[in-house]
Amino acid sequence: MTETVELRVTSKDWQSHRPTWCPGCGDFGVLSATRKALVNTQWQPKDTVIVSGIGCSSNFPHFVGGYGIHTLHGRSQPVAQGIKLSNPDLNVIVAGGDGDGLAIGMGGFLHAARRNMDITYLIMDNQVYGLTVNQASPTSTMDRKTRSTPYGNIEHPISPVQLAISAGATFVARTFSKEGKQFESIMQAALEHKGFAFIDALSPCVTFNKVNTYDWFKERVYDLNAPDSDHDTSDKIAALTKADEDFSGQIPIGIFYQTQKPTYEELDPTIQKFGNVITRGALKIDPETRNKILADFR
Amino acid sequence: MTETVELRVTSKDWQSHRPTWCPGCGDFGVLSATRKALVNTQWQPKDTVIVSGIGCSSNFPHFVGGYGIHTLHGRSQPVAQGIKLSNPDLNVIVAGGDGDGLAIGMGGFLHAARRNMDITYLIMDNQVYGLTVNQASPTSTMDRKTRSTPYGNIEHPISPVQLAISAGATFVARTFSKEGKQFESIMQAALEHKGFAFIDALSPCVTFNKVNTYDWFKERVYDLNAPDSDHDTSDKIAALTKADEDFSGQIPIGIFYQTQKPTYEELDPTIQKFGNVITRGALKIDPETRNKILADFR
Amino acid sequence: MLDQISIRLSGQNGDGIFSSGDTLAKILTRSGLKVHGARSYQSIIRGGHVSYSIRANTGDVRAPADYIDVMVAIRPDSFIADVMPMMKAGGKVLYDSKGFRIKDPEVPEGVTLIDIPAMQMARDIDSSIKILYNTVFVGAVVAMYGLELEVHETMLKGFFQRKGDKVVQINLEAARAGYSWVEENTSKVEHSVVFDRSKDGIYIGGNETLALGMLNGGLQSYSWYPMTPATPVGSFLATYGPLSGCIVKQMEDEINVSNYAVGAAFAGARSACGTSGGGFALMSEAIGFASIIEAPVVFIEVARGGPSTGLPTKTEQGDLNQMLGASQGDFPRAIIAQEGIADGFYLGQESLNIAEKYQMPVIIASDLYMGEHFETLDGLDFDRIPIERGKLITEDIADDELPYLRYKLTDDGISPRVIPGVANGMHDAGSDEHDEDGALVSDKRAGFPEAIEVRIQQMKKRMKKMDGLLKELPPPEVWGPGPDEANLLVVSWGSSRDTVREALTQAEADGVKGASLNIKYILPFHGKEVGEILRAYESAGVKILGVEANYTGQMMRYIRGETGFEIKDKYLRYEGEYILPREVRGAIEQFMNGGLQQ
Amino acid sequence: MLDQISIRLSGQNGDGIFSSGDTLAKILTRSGLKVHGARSYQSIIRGGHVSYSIRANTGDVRAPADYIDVMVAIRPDSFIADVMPMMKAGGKVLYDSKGFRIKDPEVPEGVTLIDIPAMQMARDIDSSIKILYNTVFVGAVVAMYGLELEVHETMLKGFFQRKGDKVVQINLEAARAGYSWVEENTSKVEHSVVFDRSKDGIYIGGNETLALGMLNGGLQSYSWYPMTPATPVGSFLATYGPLSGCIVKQMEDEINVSNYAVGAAFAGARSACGTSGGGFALMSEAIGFASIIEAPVVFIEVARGGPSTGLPTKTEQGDLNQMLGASQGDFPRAIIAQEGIADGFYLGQESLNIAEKYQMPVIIASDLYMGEHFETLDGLDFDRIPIERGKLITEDIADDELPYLRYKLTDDGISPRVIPGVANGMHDAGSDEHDEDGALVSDKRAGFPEAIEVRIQQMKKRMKKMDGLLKELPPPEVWGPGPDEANLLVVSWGSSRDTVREALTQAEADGVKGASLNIKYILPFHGKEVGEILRAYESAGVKILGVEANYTGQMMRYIRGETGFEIKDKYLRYEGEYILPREVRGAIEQFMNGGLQQ
Ligand SMILES: Cc1ncc(C[n+]2csc(CCOP(=O)(O)OP(=O)(O)O)c2C)c(N)n1
Ligand SMILES: Cc1ncc(C[n+]2csc(CCOP(=O)(O)OP(=O)(O)O)c2C)c(N)n1
Ligand code: SF4
Ligand code: SF4
Ligand SMILES: [Mg+2]
Ligand SMILES: [Mg+2]
Repeated sequence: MTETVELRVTSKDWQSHRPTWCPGCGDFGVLSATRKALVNTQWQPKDTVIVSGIGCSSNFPHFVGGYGIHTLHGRSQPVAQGIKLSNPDLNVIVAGGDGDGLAIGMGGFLHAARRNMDITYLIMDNQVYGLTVNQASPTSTMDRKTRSTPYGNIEHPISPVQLAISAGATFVARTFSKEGKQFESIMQAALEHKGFAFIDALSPCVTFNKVNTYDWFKERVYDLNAPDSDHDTSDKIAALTKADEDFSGQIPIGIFYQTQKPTYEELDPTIQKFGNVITRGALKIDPETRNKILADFR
Repeated sequence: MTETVELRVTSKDWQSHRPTWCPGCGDFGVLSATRKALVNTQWQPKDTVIVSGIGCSSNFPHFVGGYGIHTLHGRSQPVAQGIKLSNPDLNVIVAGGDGDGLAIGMGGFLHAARRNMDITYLIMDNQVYGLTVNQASPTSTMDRKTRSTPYGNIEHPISPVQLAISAGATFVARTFSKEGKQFESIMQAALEHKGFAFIDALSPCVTFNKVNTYDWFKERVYDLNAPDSDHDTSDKIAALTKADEDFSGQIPIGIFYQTQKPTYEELDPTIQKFGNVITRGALKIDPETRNKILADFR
Repeated sequence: MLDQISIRLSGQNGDGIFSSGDTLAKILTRSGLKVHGARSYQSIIRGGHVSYSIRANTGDVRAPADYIDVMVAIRPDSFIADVMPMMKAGGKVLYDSKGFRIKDPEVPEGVTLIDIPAMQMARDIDSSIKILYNTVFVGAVVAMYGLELEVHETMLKGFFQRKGDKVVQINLEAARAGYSWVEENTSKVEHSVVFDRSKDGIYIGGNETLALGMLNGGLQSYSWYPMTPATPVGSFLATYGPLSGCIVKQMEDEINVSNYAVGAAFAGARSACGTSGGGFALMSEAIGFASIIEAPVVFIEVARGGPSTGLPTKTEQGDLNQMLGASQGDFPRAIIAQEGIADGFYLGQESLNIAEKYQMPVIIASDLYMGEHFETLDGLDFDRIPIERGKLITEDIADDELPYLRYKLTDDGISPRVIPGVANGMHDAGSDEHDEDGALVSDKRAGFPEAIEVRIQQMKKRMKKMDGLLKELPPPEVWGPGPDEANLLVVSWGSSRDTVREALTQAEADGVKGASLNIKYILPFHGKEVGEILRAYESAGVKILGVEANYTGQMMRYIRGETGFEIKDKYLRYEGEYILPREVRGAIEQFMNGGLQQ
Repeated sequence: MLDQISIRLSGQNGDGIFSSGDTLAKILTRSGLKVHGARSYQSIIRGGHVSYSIRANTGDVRAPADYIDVMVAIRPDSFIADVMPMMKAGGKVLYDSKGFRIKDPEVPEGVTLIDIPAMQMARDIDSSIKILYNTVFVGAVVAMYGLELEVHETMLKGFFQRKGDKVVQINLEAARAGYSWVEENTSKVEHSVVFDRSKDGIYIGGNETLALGMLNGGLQSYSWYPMTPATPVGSFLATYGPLSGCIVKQMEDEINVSNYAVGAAFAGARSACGTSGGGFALMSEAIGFASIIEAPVVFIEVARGGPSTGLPTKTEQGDLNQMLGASQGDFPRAIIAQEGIADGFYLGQESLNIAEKYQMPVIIASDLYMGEHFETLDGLDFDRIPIERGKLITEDIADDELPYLRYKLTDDGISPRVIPGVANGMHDAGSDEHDEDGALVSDKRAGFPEAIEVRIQQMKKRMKKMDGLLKELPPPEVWGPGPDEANLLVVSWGSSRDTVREALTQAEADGVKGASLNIKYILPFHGKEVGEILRAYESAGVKILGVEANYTGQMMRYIRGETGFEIKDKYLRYEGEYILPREVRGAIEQFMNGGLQQ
């Protein structure tokens, strides 16, 4: 007789290669909070896939246990969807940068949001292209000088939070790399949320972004879900309104919005009929279906 | 002695090839209202460029006077920006479909919106891919059957209006192909707006969309800017709130939002120094600048 | 007396030409014939000019008819676009001069005009169904060829059933009316084709056989974005995929279509995606990605007239260069051309096997003509090709088999492949260069002697798969006479196969002893074998002609690059219409008698 | 006694290696030498291993040094990655054993270790500036070669000026400290290179000369998205474009970069855009679009190690297939490879002229080595190449010259081109096939005899431009001995030119009489001329070797396709490091003595 002992998943199970980020990079905080949240979920690393694009932040999968797929710049979202629909039993987490997700990946991001697959998406938002050595990103503030904007940035930064809500994401939050506790709990909530959960993680680039630094954020962030806050996370308009507060004033962090909608995988006709097609296996058309199809061509 | 007579631009000046749309297509209404609005502006056709993608609606430039460029599927926005920045004296209008602008063109659309160049963008929104003969588009309502969704659409439709506002468009409106008067005036306001103006034009596909028909819309649309409406078009949150009303209830049409921000071209350092580079001409580097550059490499 | 059947229905978009053509083709199929059907249409939804050409006979019919014997010319334009170029003496045109206001239409000499008041007849039956006249015309054609009205009736019953009895009834009446009118007012077509209702086939297009083949090959994921002429693959699978365990996802653009397909493959699904040339351009980057992470994905490229948006509803074999060049760098992938309708069924399955066994992207080269024409098939063998998944690990890896190395160096370059969910198989699959374990060598290891070595090993490992695959692929075979008997060798590829062979058969009458080499496996390429074939024919004094549907002769150029052999004479077509056997025959005649004028 | 200068600074990202290397290179340039500088780095921002190699001499220096004479080895890794592979007996290594905890480093035999306490010296001067030690090391190198300290001081003053007097002062002290330490503690390098401060040059990279050339060619629009190694073109133009009438736009991705460039060209701007392989894959569709609407756009492709994300900081000539295949269908475009640093300056201008005169896309093929290495140049001629805009109409068209036809059929295939704003020039430019006026033939006209004719005419018209361009392009020229004197012909392309020629010069000592054919104009291609050259050398019994930096020998395969001539022997490199002359020389030696082992 065998006895199955459910082994507790510990932080060690979520370790992998040593991060290659610059010392002090905001992404370290993101990584450790994510690992903690993963432990909290007690998910199995073998059933978890971390998907990323290309950028400093997109090296993330190499630093976390579980399966990883480090895709192309801006293409993590479709890859994640291909994984999730093929095998809905996997936990799928997408991680990447603001350039990756909001410039080249903008279309993929918002379409992912509206589809509401059960995927968690984490942007390490440092308002800069790190890996390509300092160019303006879609969240760079006006006037900032970078190697691509030597005379100052002249494009209005976007609000990924507001866009995600508008596009139909069912869980939308912002947090800050230095707020470890909040990060961990938001991350956990996102992982456990059934549907598309988006986190805009403020994660300073200590090497290139000399404006939006740790201190700069520390002075500005406030907890949207603080006990004394009257923010209602089920109120989409309230969430859009809060998301409209830009970097010129105080910056709300916390869960902006959460709602429940059926996930895409719950609605897909193939999954409804067959469940997980990977588990089912790659099979020839069964004779009955074959005849049904052929009849349509007679 | 010559006398310059400013000839009045008439509707005839905005005529071109005969439309090839199906009889009754919503795009006819869009076309005639646009022509009227163009006459109202008294713009010169020769100074106007109509840019489109690929789709039934994207054949638009062929049916309107002025210069036209009928680009690739989903790529009208970057082409329009290349034109506008090179020659800011041109009037640039972008026209296309919901598939073109909101599926493959989503990223380009929202980045165009945030840049706020002085461009007018018109989506002929028929909630379907017309030219490829009936597939679901990003604005198709849930459950609709099309050739790509034989078991019903399972993707939540997006609100192009809300997304445009979130992305930073400075003029955002929705109108309906059958509301000729409103269409004309909104179109004129959009053309005259200094900045990125977006119009979501409800324009039924009589051939493929048997759900969102003229009658269906007629029963639902109401004028957001009616004399008795308390909608404040300068209030972004109010606009986002109105934009949240989806097709399940009544459908607001009218101007949702309008504001003023500096246009991109006003902020561009090259344009600030040289104005219109086309008029300036293609010139060699002047000796002074040449020496300045070379000095940096010594 | 005609020894085959050749019909075209011509009219405007909205006349119901396509469904009428389908009906007619299926009537012929159910009458025991082999049918070839091809449509012509425009990038416009209503009002444009369309046609549907049918050729049928008792034996296999694999090329379009050279001339049309019976034309249904509904609109005035039908005479310009169809009657004039496609008819010759003896042909008969059914048209309705009053109903469609056609006065004194121009026709080639010797063509008979049969003026049938189809519109009026239809109105008399029921004026509410606007296009009922097309059923009248079809009924008339059925009568012209002496087909059984009952077969037509059965078709109509099946087709209109879901619209209710009344509609069925009306259509039956219309068919009968057309049928009777011919019986009473005109002479039938004299032909020697024998009908046999006991025979049974399906009437299906090249896109559909490919889709059906993939589905029977255990396809589990298909992603797509609509693009003519690849759309029917997506529609077919959207309909039938959910019945057979295949998830079908329309994405927001082709970039994401292709990356979705890579994700599905990584997760362990048999995965494919499809598009046409412009969409394929957008997929380029994902092809290299699939290759470096060694994910098996089938990419379908159904080409249309280029460049750019070009001629979206016309055919061309113009995307070979693009397929050969898609994505940066050197990496293993296969390119295989679909050669025929039945071929698509088997290729669909074979391509998935190759993709999974070699863990590489496979590109299927098709084109509008190949994908959108139809033929009657019988005897598709659903069991011929087994599902082969290669070195796939789906069971948990035992602790004593560790470490598991996803990109392990092996003799054949193929490493055992694990899918997420398998215990002990965890690794990172990355688009950067990596070591056996999947760890990056592009970042902090790059440039160190150890990383340089890893890079070289992984490049060699990946490329080695091309050698293995080449050995497995069937070498090219020449159809027709050998070097000593032939006086002509025609080299073509993919969709041109059957038209070329029909032309060669015809040309026998002109004294041509023609062999045909049609390239199917493009990458890896049997350069040695093809070179040998070409040189063998050349040294035997056989003339060699290249035939392909593009401007620059992309395949002939490729062959030269791979074999050093230059095929100097080429019959190239690039205006978008599918090639007729008689046109190839004409080119052959010119070529044999001196030289081609292009 | 050394007859040239060869230095490498090696350390980790964050040690200031690149700015120190620049400083040293400019000191040498200001001392009247020609310098070759090349960096090596990784896809990681801090902590990764980087190096900067410098070779200098009085005459032109156009290839990297084979061996390093003086190495500054800051980190332990420097010994593994740089000292071991790049040094030989006689070389000297400056390092700081205490400061960077380097114990008993391994060095090749005969290499001298010079342990200089740079870190401590820097701390003694100012402990707040963390990487001041690099200035100490540079000062030491300046002393080792007997360069003038004053030149170093002037450089430092210029460089640190904007940081204030204090920083300048500290750096001057550090430089002097390093300089004095060498004077006092070790022997200098003995060399015969003569310094001459009266000579004047600029020290500039291949990306920068290309950008500078385009700017001097009247560039008015440059669009881009960051991607190594093409990014410096964008940064250069972002800085200097606004000073010279060029609008520079960073877009959200490469698709939109390329379509922006088409829009700018349509509006009448001289337009270019740039990227590397992965981004170029995304631009493919726009290339065909530019070609069919006949918009002049220059596309820059600075290749890096592939496939896919591959080796982002390493070099490769692996994207030739991709450039040749980019976009569906057949259409005119040019592909030209950048051959050298100075070449970039003229090519930048020439490419814009070709684009506008032939109204077609021009692709510039460069690579990481080409774009990111530096040389000393003097005498750039800003007036040599006039700005030629071709048949461009910018004045209103008179009523009596109507109708204006944008795609008018002409003898040379080039139609007068109008830009928006011009009265009477209005038309639609479309990606669909169109007639002379720009009206679609893909929709309701498609398939009619008239539209088929238009299609054929427009295809021929467009492709005719390739003939005109080919005639205008300078035919390939062989460097070195003719067929009768040579015993070796090396065929290479683009960036390999100078390294190959240096290797051939070296190999003279081995009895090699080597000629070099380096391909610059790839499309249209001088197939006839290249074929003649190859056959001439072959028939004279000259051995022929192909050299290129990719796995499959893409250019050699292309040449075979265009000429039928197979270059069987190839020295191929694909591990990402730039090729050293001695490596080519080694390959040549092997090849001449029997055969290459790869
Ligand atoms: C198609 C393509 N374009 C461009 C690049 C170059 N690239 C790599 S990372 C990156 C931006 C990274 O910025 P972000 O996503 O914000 O990540 P960060 O490095 O800031 O974490 C770019 C442009 C690429 N790899 N592929
Ligand atoms: C890259 C690419 N993908 C796909 C297509 C095929 N295509 C042409 S139009 C179209 C969709 C049209 O839908 P929409 O933009 O809504 O325009 P409509 O026809 O409904 O007006 C598609 C998918 C294409 N031309 N190019
Ligand atoms: S460059 Fe910035 S984002 Fe990248 S690792 Fe360094 S600190 Fe982090
Ligand atoms: S298919 Fe629909 S959108 Fe296209 S022209 Fe017809 S009615 Fe209009
Ligand atoms: Mg970033
Ligand atoms: Mg639409």
